[in-house]
Amino acid sequence: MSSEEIFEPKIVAFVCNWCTYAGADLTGTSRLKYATNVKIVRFPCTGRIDFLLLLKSFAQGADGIIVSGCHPNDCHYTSGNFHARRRWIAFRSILDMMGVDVRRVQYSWVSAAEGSKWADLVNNTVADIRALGPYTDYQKVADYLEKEVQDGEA
Amino acid sequence: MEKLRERAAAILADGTVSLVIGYEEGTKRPRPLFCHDGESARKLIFDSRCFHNLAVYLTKKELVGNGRFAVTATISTLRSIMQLYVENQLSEDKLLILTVDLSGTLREFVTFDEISAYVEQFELKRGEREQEILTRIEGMTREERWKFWQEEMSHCFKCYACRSACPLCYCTKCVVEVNRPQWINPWPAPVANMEWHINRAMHMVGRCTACGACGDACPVGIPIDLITRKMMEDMAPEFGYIPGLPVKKGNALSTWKLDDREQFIR
Amino acid sequence: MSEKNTYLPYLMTIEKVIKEAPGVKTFRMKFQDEAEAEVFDFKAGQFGEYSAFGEGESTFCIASSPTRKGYIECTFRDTGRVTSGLASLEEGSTMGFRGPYGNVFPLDEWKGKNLVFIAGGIALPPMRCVIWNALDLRENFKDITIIYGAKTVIDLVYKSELREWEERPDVKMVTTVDPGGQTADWKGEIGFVPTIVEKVAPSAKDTIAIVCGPPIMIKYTFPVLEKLGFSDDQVYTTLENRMKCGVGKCGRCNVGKLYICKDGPVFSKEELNLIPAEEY
Amino acid sequence: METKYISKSGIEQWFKSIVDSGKRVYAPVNSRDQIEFKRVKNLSEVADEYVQTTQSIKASVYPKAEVLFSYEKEHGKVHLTDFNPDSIPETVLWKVHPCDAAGFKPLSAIFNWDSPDKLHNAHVQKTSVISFSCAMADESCFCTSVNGSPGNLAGSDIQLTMLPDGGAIAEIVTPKGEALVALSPTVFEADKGEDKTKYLVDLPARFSLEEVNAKLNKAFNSTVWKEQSERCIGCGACAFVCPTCACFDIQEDVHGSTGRRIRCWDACGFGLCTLHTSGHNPREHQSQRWRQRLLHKFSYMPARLNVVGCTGCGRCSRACPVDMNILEHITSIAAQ
Repeated sequence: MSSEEIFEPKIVAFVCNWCTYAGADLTGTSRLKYATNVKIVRFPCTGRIDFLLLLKSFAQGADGIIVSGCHPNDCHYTSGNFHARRRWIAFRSILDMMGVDVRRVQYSWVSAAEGSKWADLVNNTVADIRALGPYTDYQKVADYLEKEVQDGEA
Repeated sequence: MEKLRERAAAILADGTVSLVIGYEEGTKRPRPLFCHDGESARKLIFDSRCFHNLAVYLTKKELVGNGRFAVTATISTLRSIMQLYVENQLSEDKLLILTVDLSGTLREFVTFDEISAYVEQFELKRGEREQEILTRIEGMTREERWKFWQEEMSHCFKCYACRSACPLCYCTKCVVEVNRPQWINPWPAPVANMEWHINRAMHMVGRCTACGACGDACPVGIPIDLITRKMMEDMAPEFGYIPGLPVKKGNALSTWKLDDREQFIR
Repeated sequence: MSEKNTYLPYLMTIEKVIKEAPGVKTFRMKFQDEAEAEVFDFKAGQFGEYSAFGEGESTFCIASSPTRKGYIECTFRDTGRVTSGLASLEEGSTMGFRGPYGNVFPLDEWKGKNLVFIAGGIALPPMRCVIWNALDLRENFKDITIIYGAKTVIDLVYKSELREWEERPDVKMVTTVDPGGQTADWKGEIGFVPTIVEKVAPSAKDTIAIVCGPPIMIKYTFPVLEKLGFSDDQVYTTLENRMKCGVGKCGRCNVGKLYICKDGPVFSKEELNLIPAEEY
Repeated sequence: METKYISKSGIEQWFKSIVDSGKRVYAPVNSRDQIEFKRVKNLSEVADEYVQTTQSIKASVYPKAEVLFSYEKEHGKVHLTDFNPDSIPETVLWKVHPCDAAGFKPLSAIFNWDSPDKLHNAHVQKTSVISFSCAMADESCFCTSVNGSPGNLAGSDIQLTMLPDGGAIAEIVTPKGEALVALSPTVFEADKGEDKTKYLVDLPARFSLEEVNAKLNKAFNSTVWKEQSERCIGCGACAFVCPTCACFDIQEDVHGSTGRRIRCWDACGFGLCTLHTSGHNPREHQSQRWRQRLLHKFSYMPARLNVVGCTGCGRCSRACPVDMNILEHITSIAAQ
């Protein structure tokens, strides 16, 4: 990559089926343009989005992650998003303690009616992550085994 | 101490309990002891050197059987016992607590309310070691913290002593033992180690009572107890309670509040 | 250094997939490398490590007879990560095989004797290898009896072969299902294997019994055989503990001083008496 | 075997010549309040004045995790890439204790039982061992009870015994050792006739191996296993710090259509080790697993491999979170 080239971050979005996925769909049908850096993974509910999936994304090369679901009180399953919110609070604290860059995980509520919010969320996140640059810390250690064998690190 | 031994021998003799779990002199420092009779109860000791969290044995059916058992408990052990009670892992009719308070008096607890009232008097504070290392970590930049933990984690060989020593890691099948899908690679490698320790901390949210047993157990000296302790300290203001302190049914992650903090959500 | 890497599997092509029972499949596989096929040889009773690339390795007996050259077969139930990985493979795809490992049934020593095979459920496959081996050398043995039981009719494996054995005049074939497992048109026996053994087993005189099945079946069949007069050196079984390497190194199939993978999997009851029963 | 004298400055010069030869040198280093083997470039990095490293040196010939082979899947076909022994670099282990060096024999016995283990053998072939005899011991040490001693030469290519003048007696045991001497031959002077045993720690034997073996052969059904193991919490610390424990697991590392088969450390103390898919577990209770650990080392290995599975390094006793002390347990069995 030459220095003039713009860094295109890889972003994985974990979204709930009922609100944000439908919202992202609306963005498309409304013909709103937004950054193409995002790969969407659909889940039944934000309550189902396991924190390990986020870690796996970083290990496999994601520079940023979006996690988004229904607004409070709008959960299809009544309280999945409330449970998820609590988990994120704790998860952020642990990631921060371990030195994982919490700025690279963007949480949001995007409803099925908020097509433009989804476009803004993606565009803003891409801009933020672009400013932060590639996230190499995590990937670097992800495929350590071969290196370890060669170095014979005991 | 003599009173403790006598009492232990007495409750074993009269059939109140079939087992007393306590401490004996070990080869280097005190270690856990299982007394099945008055004879072995004579070996019991209880002093400030006794650090093992004996609550770890209380959920092991093959050890405690179906009868009633007693445990000589430190404050840390009592906090874990309270949390195990909150999680419906212990019941009053199976358990008898023996402890020696600061004045050297033998105390006995039968109900969880009694334990709760007693434990409440003790503030959960960082010790010297925890304060020193945590202050150092808190003073680091994010990059430095990442480096610090990478160095520490490079020593982890996944003996799972942290898991085995933790009274609250009582699952019969741990997530690392699940292989469909294989969430966390079972061999020791930097990312797999990191994922394991983050995972352990996540599963301890609202449950860890900061007893430090995991850190004590780690044979390669990783201060893993500080990950969960820091998380516990951070979460106390968020969720409004500290695990193992005054009885509150329910766990932080199995409940929620409408006004949980969400300024980080866009 | 040209030393062979023990852990490197042979590449095999799955030639044929047979659905035996719910969740149970038989694979017939062929060596992709003809030179390897040329030198490959095994004997009845041996086992192998079968790879589903992407999932891992699993241990099963070789279910085909060494007298049938050019291919090997294995039969397995889809229960864990590797077996479900294998089960998803189709004809023509590639899998891995390491082996043959372990000891063998002493067919030569059994010459001139009666044989009674007693198997339960998914334990017929390890037995099928030695059954076919004996049938292909039929003149070496006197009476051959096969007693095979499963929970229900649908759980019986090798259904066409069961029929074939039934129709052979030189084989006494008894099939049974657990009470409640029969269908309306079931013509075989109804009852647990040990009970049926007591009812139909031949005299112990000059007879070798080969037993294989779940631990509970073995536990109740051994006393029946004893009662029928079988001495410990007349009874054989094949064991399977959890294994990873198959070659006596990984440590997990160690029972007493023996290793199932090296000293077994075939044991006479006489040999079994030397190792602690609680650990297999 | 040849015995030589090497002076303090000679040791420094020799060490430098080994590092300069391009071989990787691993030595005990004091870091994070623990003594661990790490790659070193300078003699000044090497730790002094300690009894034992936390971990043994077995990872040098039996890595915590290593790739047995790798594969690539394409259109239903699979391509295998075998382990390449040439990928293992030449390694010198500096300042290994005799109890660690003695561990290579039981390890190799396990890995080469009946069929050779290409990976392990490749590591062994590329590794040279410079041991230092022991002038210090603690209450967990018992090498003298298991056919070892503070000056045991088994497994060493060269052994140094440090002298008060900062120099050392150098015993050159194997051709590999001679090759290391050849890197700096002039620093090895004629033997001064010093008595090596004067500089070794005195460590009386604590039990008789034959007696323990005889007792263990009859102890399978003893109640001692349950009594000893009640406090065992079932972690793998003892097995992982042990210089001879070799139980391993084989696992799969998959990335899309490519993958690697990996061998990694396992421990008989883990319940999962022997668990069948059906749910049946031959070693269901911790007491059975503890029994397996001791019987395997002191009864099964001597019977099957003609070598004891313990070198008396005492690491398991030091590492155990609940003070499962192997010396205490073995002596109590011997005394029964």
